[in-house]
Amino acid sequence: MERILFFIFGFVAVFGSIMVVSRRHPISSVMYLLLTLFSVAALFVLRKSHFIAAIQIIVYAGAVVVLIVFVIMLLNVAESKIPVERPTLAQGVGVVAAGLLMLEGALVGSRYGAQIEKAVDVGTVEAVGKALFTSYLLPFEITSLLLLAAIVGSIVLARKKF
Amino acid sequence: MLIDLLIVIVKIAIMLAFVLGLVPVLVWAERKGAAFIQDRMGPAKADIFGLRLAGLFHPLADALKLLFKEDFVPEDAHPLFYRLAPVFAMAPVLLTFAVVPFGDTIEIFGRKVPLQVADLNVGILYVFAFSSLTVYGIILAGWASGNKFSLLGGLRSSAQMISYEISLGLSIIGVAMVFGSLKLSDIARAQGELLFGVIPKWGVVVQPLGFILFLVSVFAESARIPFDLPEGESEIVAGFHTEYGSFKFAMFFLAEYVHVVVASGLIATLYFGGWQIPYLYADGFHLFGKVLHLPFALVVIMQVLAFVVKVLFFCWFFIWVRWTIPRFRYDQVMRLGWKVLLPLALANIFITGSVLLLFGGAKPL
Amino acid sequence: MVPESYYLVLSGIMFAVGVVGVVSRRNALIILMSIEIMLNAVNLAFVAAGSYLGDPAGNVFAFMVMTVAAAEAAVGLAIVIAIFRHRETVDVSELKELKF
Amino acid sequence: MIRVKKVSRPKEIPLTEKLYLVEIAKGLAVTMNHFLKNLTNPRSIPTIDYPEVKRPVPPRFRGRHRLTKRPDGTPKCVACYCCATACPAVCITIEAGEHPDPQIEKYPVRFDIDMLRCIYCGMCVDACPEDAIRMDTGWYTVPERNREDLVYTIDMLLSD
Repeated sequence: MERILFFIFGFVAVFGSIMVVSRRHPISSVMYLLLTLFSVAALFVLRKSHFIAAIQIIVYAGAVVVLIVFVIMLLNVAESKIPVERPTLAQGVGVVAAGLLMLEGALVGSRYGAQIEKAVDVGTVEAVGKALFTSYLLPFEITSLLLLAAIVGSIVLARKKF
Repeated sequence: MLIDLLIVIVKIAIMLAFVLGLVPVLVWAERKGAAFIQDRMGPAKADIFGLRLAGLFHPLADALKLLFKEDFVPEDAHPLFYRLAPVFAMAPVLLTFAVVPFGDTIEIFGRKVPLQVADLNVGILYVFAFSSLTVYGIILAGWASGNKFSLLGGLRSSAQMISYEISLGLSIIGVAMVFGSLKLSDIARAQGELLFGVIPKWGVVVQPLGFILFLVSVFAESARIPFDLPEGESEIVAGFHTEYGSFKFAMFFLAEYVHVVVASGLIATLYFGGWQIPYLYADGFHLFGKVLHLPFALVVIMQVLAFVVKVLFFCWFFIWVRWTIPRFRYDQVMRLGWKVLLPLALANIFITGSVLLLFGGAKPL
Repeated sequence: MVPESYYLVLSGIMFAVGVVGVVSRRNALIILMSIEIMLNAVNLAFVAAGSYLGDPAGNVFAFMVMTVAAAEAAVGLAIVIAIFRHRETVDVSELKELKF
Repeated sequence: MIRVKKVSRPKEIPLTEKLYLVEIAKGLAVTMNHFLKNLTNPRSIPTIDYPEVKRPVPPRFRGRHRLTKRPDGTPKCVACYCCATACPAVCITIEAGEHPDPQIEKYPVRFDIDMLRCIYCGMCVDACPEDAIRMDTGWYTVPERNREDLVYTIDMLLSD
């Protein structure tokens, strides 16, 4: 049962991400990105990481992707101004590199073989919260600095006058 | 196994029937209530065999009319996303109700059945996650219609919803801190306790500021007046659903009212004791040290009814506010969200944390 | 129970797809989305490994990665808006002032 | 000479109004008052249930036209065209015929009023030398499904 779900959501995630990088219009890409994010959230749930799954939807689907959609609509790039993709050498190299990366992933996967391990309940709100506020308190606080820098940076960048 | 599945399906069916069945009643209450507030008669003409029931058949007639209208796609619209948008508007709202408990755990055929579709470990976060998705319906409708007014409505709504989601989430944190859980069932159960032996420990009593913040944010999230900027009909025609007709429009309409029901259910659960009736416990009323014994079945029925009554009251509250307060201006909405609600929500968390640390017996890690 | 390695392979495939997007696309917005896909793939690996090892650190790091993703999206989109305001384009291959 | 009147703005909004919440509660109380008043006593609502109940019209109300009759039932109208001439909207069409009674010269074979053009000014009534046309029916023109039905013929005008 779990295996079937894994394959369904895994397939949807890969399909969605391929569609994201291959669509011409950004808004179609965004919708497929949403699909990918959802299937990844579902995969998190399969791994019993409910907290991260919920955060995935809140932060990614609820904020980041909305922001991207907002920018796409705000720019509202005319159909003729959407960049036309032409194959270049760099792209060829990129695709080959990606293929190699995929091969490596498969090799690593096959090295470990089909080890089946029971998932420990580490993904609940309590467990993640405890880890976040004890062992990882300093990194957690540092992320807040990162966010502050991002806020200031984006405001400065998007201001009308420099 | 099979019977468990059956119980779950029955619960989902009850929930859907309740939420969707309430919609026509709400539409009727909205029109009739508006009329009475404005010294008018309201709908009173539609009849079945001469039976009028004060216009209760009007929503039915409207639904039939919308069903039989022509289903069209405007020329400039994006055909797929135009059709997809109403679904995006509808689905997340309906899903949200799954975690709202409507009664205590009961025993049927020797099984413990919580009166709640899904008791999730991340309860409130689930609500929050799906309520943040409702924006896609509006934003997609606005973009896919190929109409500038629709686009403006979509942009407005996306900015508004991102802004108010923050204070919505932060105001819920106060409740989660007080009751020490994210599970809505735990929160509802904990509200049956008494403060100082007399006052019910409802969310509104322990989190008055949080309640007001939540209420305002929920109004903004469901895009009801005074926050109905996305559709502001006096400025941008009808906003995101300008180009929609027929059943696709009906789905947006339905989604709006389902949103009201869901928001009422959440307000009732988080701040007004959920299914709890003050002083009523599993064995009866406990009042002034005396116990009035009641059969368990009666208690459960009373509690479910109490939840329904609370939800109905808050649905009415949404209607009531709509016909009292005028719409905000766009800059006022933004200022309220960022400059008033957000600092207040942060202050609320800080105060709650301090009080819990000083008096609540919470220990620092 | 799904073996751990399946998750790693899936994560690798998604990451590779993201890399292809970043390298080959010219639309700045789609490049940003491809980066999000890569970050998601990493998150998947983190979470899977975390639950395999029974350590909440996997989840905690996925959480951190999401924070970084949010910050990156905000700043990246601000840059896209700033560029669009000056140049009326979202095509990254037209931005070659620094190239000689 | 234009006189400028200075309107002083309230210097300071009191805190209770700045908080909005009190004012919103007051507003809610107002609407609730109306709601409860109309719910408990629906008769106080001034709405008139139109097709079933009609508002009584004042005696000089200019409603739909009617043609008056002689004691024998024939129209009083002598087809003098005075009303058609006086009509600013040119909505009256009269076709005259010779009356069998030699005392009366003519009678209207056709007397149509185009209700889509009529502006209910009552000039036709003023112009009539025979008191043959009146607007005292107290009726509004009822809506119809096509334009032809709104051209009222002599039979309709005589019927009441």
